[in-house]
Amino acid sequence: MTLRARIVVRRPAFRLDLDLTVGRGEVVTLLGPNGAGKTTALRALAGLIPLTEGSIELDGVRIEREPAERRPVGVVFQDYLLFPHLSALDNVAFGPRCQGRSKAEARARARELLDRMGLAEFSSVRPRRLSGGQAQRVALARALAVEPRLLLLDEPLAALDAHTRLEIRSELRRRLTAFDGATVLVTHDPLDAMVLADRLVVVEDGAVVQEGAPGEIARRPRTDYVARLVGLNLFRGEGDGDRVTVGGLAFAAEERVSGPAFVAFPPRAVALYRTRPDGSPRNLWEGRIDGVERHGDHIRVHVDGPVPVAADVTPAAVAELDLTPGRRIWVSVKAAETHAYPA
Amino acid sequence: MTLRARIVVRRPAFRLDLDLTVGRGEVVTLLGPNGAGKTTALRALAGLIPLTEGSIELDGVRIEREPAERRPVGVVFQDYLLFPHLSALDNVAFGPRCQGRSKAEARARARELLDRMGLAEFSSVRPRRLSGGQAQRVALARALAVEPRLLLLDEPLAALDAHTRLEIRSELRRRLTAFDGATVLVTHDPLDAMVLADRLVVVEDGAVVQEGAPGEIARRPRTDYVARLVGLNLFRGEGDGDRVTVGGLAFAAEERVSGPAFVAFPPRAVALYRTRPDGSPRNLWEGRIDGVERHGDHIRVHVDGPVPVAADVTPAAVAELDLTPGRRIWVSVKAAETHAYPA
Amino acid sequence: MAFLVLPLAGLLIRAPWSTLPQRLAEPQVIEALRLSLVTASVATVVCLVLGVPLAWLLARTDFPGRRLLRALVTVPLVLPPVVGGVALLLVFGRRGLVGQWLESAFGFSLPFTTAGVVVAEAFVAMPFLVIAVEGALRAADPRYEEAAATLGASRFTVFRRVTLPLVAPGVLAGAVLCWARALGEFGATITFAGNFPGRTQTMPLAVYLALETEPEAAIVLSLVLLAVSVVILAGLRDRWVGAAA
Amino acid sequence: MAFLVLPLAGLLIRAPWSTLPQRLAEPQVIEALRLSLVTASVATVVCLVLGVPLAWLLARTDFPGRRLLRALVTVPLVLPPVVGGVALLLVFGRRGLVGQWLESAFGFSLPFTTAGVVVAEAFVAMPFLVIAVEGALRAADPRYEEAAATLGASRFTVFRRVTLPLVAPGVLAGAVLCWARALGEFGATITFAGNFPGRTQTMPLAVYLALETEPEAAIVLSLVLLAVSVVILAGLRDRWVGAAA
Amino acid sequence: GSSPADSGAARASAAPATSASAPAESELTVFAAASLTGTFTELGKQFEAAHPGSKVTFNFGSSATLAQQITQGAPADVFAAASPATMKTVADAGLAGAQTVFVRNKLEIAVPPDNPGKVENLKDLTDPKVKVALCAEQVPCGAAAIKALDAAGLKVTPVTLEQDVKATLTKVQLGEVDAALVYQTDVIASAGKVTGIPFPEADRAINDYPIAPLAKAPSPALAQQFVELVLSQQGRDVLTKAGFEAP
Ligand SMILES: Nc1ncnc2c1ncn2[C@@H]1O[C@H](COP(=O)(O)OP(=O)(O)OP(=O)(O)O)[C@@H](O)[C@H]1O
Ligand SMILES: Nc1ncnc2c1ncn2[C@@H]1O[C@H](COP(=O)(O)OP(=O)(O)OP(=O)(O)O)[C@@H](O)[C@H]1O
Ligand SMILES: [Mg+2]
Ligand SMILES: [Mg+2]
Repeated sequence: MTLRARIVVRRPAFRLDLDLTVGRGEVVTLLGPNGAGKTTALRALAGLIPLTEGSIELDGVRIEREPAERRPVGVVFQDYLLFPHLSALDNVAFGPRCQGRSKAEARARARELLDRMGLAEFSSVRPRRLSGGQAQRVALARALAVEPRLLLLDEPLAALDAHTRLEIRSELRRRLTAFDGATVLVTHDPLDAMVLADRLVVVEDGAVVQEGAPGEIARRPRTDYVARLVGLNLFRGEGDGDRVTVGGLAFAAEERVSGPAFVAFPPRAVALYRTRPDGSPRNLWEGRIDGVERHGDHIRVHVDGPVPVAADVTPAAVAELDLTPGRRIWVSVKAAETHAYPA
Repeated sequence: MTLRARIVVRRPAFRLDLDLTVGRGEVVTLLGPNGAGKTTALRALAGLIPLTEGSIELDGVRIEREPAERRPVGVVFQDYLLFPHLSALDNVAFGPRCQGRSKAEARARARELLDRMGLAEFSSVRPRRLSGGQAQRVALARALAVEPRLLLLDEPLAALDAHTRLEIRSELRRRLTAFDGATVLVTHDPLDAMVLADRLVVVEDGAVVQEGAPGEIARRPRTDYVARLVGLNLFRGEGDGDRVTVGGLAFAAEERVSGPAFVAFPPRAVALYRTRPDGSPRNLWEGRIDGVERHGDHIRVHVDGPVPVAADVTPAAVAELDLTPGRRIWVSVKAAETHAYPA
Repeated sequence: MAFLVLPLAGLLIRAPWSTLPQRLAEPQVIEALRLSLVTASVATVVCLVLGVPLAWLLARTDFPGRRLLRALVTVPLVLPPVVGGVALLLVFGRRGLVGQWLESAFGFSLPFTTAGVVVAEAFVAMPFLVIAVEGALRAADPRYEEAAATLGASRFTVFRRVTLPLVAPGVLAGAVLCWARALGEFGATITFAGNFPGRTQTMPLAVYLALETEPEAAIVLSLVLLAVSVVILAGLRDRWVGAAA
Repeated sequence: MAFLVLPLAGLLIRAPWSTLPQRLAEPQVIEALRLSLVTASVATVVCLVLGVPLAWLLARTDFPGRRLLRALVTVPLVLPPVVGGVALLLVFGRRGLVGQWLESAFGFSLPFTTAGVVVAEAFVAMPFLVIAVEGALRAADPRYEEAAATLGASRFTVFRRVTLPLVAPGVLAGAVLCWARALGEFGATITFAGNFPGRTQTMPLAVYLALETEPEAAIVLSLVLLAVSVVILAGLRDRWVGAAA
Repeated sequence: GSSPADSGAARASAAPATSASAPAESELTVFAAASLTGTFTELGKQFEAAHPGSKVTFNFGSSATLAQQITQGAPADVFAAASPATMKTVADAGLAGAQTVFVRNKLEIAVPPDNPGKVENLKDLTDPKVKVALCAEQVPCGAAAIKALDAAGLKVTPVTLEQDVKATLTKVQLGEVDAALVYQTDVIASAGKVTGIPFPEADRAINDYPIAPLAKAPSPALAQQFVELVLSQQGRDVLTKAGFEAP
């Protein structure tokens, strides 16, 4: 077990209290809304702000009292913080130099890393002349250059274009599996989170609200935030065997649950009708259109009613059904795509 | 027609040359890899760097010689650039103040905008105390506060979490349709680009490589970068009616083309087999597995061969087929999901 | 540190503490102290008004002769203050280039007036402000100014509402230097403005003259000047630093 | 701007240009100029070595008495230089607090030596450096230092490789102020180190003596001092600013 | 940059050591009032010529500063002050040898060559339209001026009280004031840039310049010889040529 931490940081109007355990070679992603305290947690792990309470244990050694420079930690900051007076190469060579390597060695290592990041030609460029994504990649190289045992990344891929992101993401994974250390990563991008993380920790308002494998969390979100993140409609209700009652509606689901339970279904499982459809009355109600939004090559329709839901429909359907805000509409949800699980 | 510009900026190792036309209320998104020149183009439009050549016409008036402060332009910068000495409220009120409004008016307007951005409680907070996403939203509010006729946004949604992003995105769309101005937006996120843009302009290495409606570009990418962006495999070959020949392979496609042509197909249309499958030999070849990567709830497999392709398969398939890098494997592509179009 | 503090300790040890209260009560001392504080403060304001725009010119614009101008700014720094005083006389004196004209047009003459003290102090202290502020401007991120320009701020508004607040610590440091230098100014003042109690005799002039006859009195006067300035500076800093945080 | 340039013009107009070449050839003048440049430069180095860490302490750490220390730093600024010289004598003089001990332990005495000139100049010029550098440090973004710390840099390495380069414009500005102030130093020098040609007679002291005998020679000497310092400063700036860009 | 500093220190501190062990004195250090710069430099050259192998070093400055330096242990051999008061400071510290007044200096009215104030005698200085500069009473020329004005029974309101006589003279030279009371020597040194007007009351306010070898002089013999040179006819000639009066 590599990292085992309890992080408590008190701020005037905010309190962060997290338990975090990251195994060897494991990548844990902190996911959460803006202001949830993700950056604060990373800074506490890096030693840049003191813990109000708690402890940080890395490879069995307590490090919460060590100053930042003695922690075997590499950090990629949210806004890069590349040293403006050093070339890209010297930015990356900075860490190895501080670890006592010779200038030549440090530079060779830095050059190798920049090469791997596809930045060989930018070695001698100052950060101010780099584009956003180039700067981010140099920051990544700089953090990797110290061969940290704990790697902390605050939105490391946010400024990368899709193409580079794919490459850097693979590069990052390769490096992460190559070493024994633990990785804690913060991202807003659910795709990045899903792809990179072995385990997700969802943080809201300073506390962990859900934790688990990405697939598991995607399938069974436990908060509104997570549900929206993974594009699901989520409600909390009361299960009585094969249905879950939410706000007066009874949802039929694939699973059987009793007691407090969640129901979740994707927007594409929601069908809209101008008049009450015939057929089985399960998962069927009337609502009012709240908003219409383009979403990729389909349209997402928000419907208010006993429960507020999002539905994905084709542009053709929008025209056909005249889906304008304010219109009353019938909503049904396919039971086959509705999941229920204990709350 | 609102904005009509030809932007030429020469840099020591780089040359940007774009034609850009944006209509009333239209949102044009500049999409391109890191270092393509997107930020440079926005800065030229805002008047922060001079044009080497070309012109910028806004509502029929040439503005390329106007200084930045006289251009009716609002900018959201890639790294926010909120004034560190002003509260969030005063940051937003800054623009209206400069337009000659009274302090009370400017603040009222700023308060209204912050409210709408869900930041009412952060009015009196200094930027340094804001989290990344909060800061980004304040920056957005600040740019909107001057009621610009041309709105320029450099990765405005990059730091927002998925939930907030959805809201701000809608808010942004509402505002954009409410006024007559033109909007030019830079983003790396294909989803944002697809959702927000009326038209995409793909920039690579300082020049436009493709331009059109998001759906059109997603379906018919013309460069590798765009193809990867929208998650398609793309090749350029020679069409002879119902097939396109690429690197010795003949691809059957839905469309008929002759002469130079592209073929494109999504990774999920690629099937992998351990032994040569029976059946129609069209679109079938042998390759070597190059890399395997988790991708949401499926696995993306990169296969080298006469043409390099990406395939999406289920985790179960990976175990069953023993898809480890280095292994030889048979690849087939469904003709029904393969599109061909003139190059 | 010890290097700065020891000499002060030396002064404190040798000071004739017993005569201090009596000396403080002398109206001349009070008068000189008041004059010193007033003129140094006015001179600092003059320097801020003239010097901050000059520093901005030097840091943010590019015009032919900018390098020469920047070098010229340091002139009063290097000029022995007495020579500086002579130079001021050559210009603003009764028979000086500008003074002649001032006298005939307005019947107004700077030397031997309190205004003359301010001019002498401002002349000597100006470079401190300009150089400190220019350094701060160069270290500041110009992209904030760009952001302000895109929000419709004129150059002047950008300067006043963005640049200045951003470089406030630098301007504060410069103003402190400037004020302190003006407070301690001796040579140019006595040469240009002369030495007349209540009109142009500032503390350093009183100290210098005291030194001629009673060195210990001079030490006491210096300590009074010091104490007052240290108290004012410490107070100011707290206020300003507090406001900035 | 005119305010700074006009007095200089006044001096230039009145200067007895005809005798200039002859005066420049005088070995005493050359000697005094050399001595001024050497001592001012050494004093600047001394100030940098002592003052930059002090500024860092003031800007980046928090300890009891920091505010007092900061106020004390401004002391030599406000102290009339002659009194500063007396204070130095009281400490480093042969009968001074430290001087006594220096003399008996090493047979070494500071006053009336070239080293004494350096001490006097450094004492007077130190606050300029400290205040300018502290201002620059406060304006710099401390998050770069945090980034360096996470890369394993010790406090000292952070300071040397990140903080210092980031505040280089401020340090440069401070050093320029410091050097120029040291170059123009008169009161403390003549009091503490005396006025010995070739040993402690710097240009301002030579100017003072020239004023006694031939006032016009004094103006010429001042202009020589000015010209040299302006040339050096303009040269330096270009080099340094060039390197930083 | 330690080499010039070291050599300076060595010279300063080595001086007493040599005087104690070897009788061969070669260095003489004279602390003299700044108003003696011209004359003493001349005398120093004459002294070096008369005493081959000797070297005279001068430290010119304000008498008060010099006295302060001497009482703080400066390695000086001779002190020539511009006022008895400063010499007294040194004597009170037990550091002065036998003091002698070697010259005196008399006040004159100095006016610009065009005499804009039409000043002819001391009484004209009381005219409020005439701008007058005096030395501050703390410095010798100021004390003398007060004595002279008192003797004449006049009350003058000056525009400034200058810190020394040179500063006062500068004001006249530049035409900032219409008249000032300065020493006769200064009028002569100004070489026509100011006009001197003698006045009878000046005789009642004469300033004495005392000279003395110092008690802890590193080179006592040379010190004595230099004082003798200043007091000799040869010395007197140099001094009177500059406008000083014999005591
Ligand atoms: N220096 C500070 N002093 C006081 N409060 C702070 C400070 N820095 C951040 N906060 C507050 O702490 C909370 C958590 O901020 P943090 O930066 O950790 O959020 P985050 O999860 O990283 O958000 P984002 O995704 O937007 O970057 C926020 O409410 C923020 O306003
Ligand atoms: N000030 C400058 N001087 C010289 N070259 C520059 C300067 N700023 C940027 N460049 C170069 O211009 C090119 C375009 O940069 P730009 O910032 O416009 O890219 P971008 O498309 O915004 O990239 P990203 O998505 O990474 O932000 C890059 O190669 C960059 O290195
Ligand atoms: Mg954050
Ligand atoms: Mg960019």
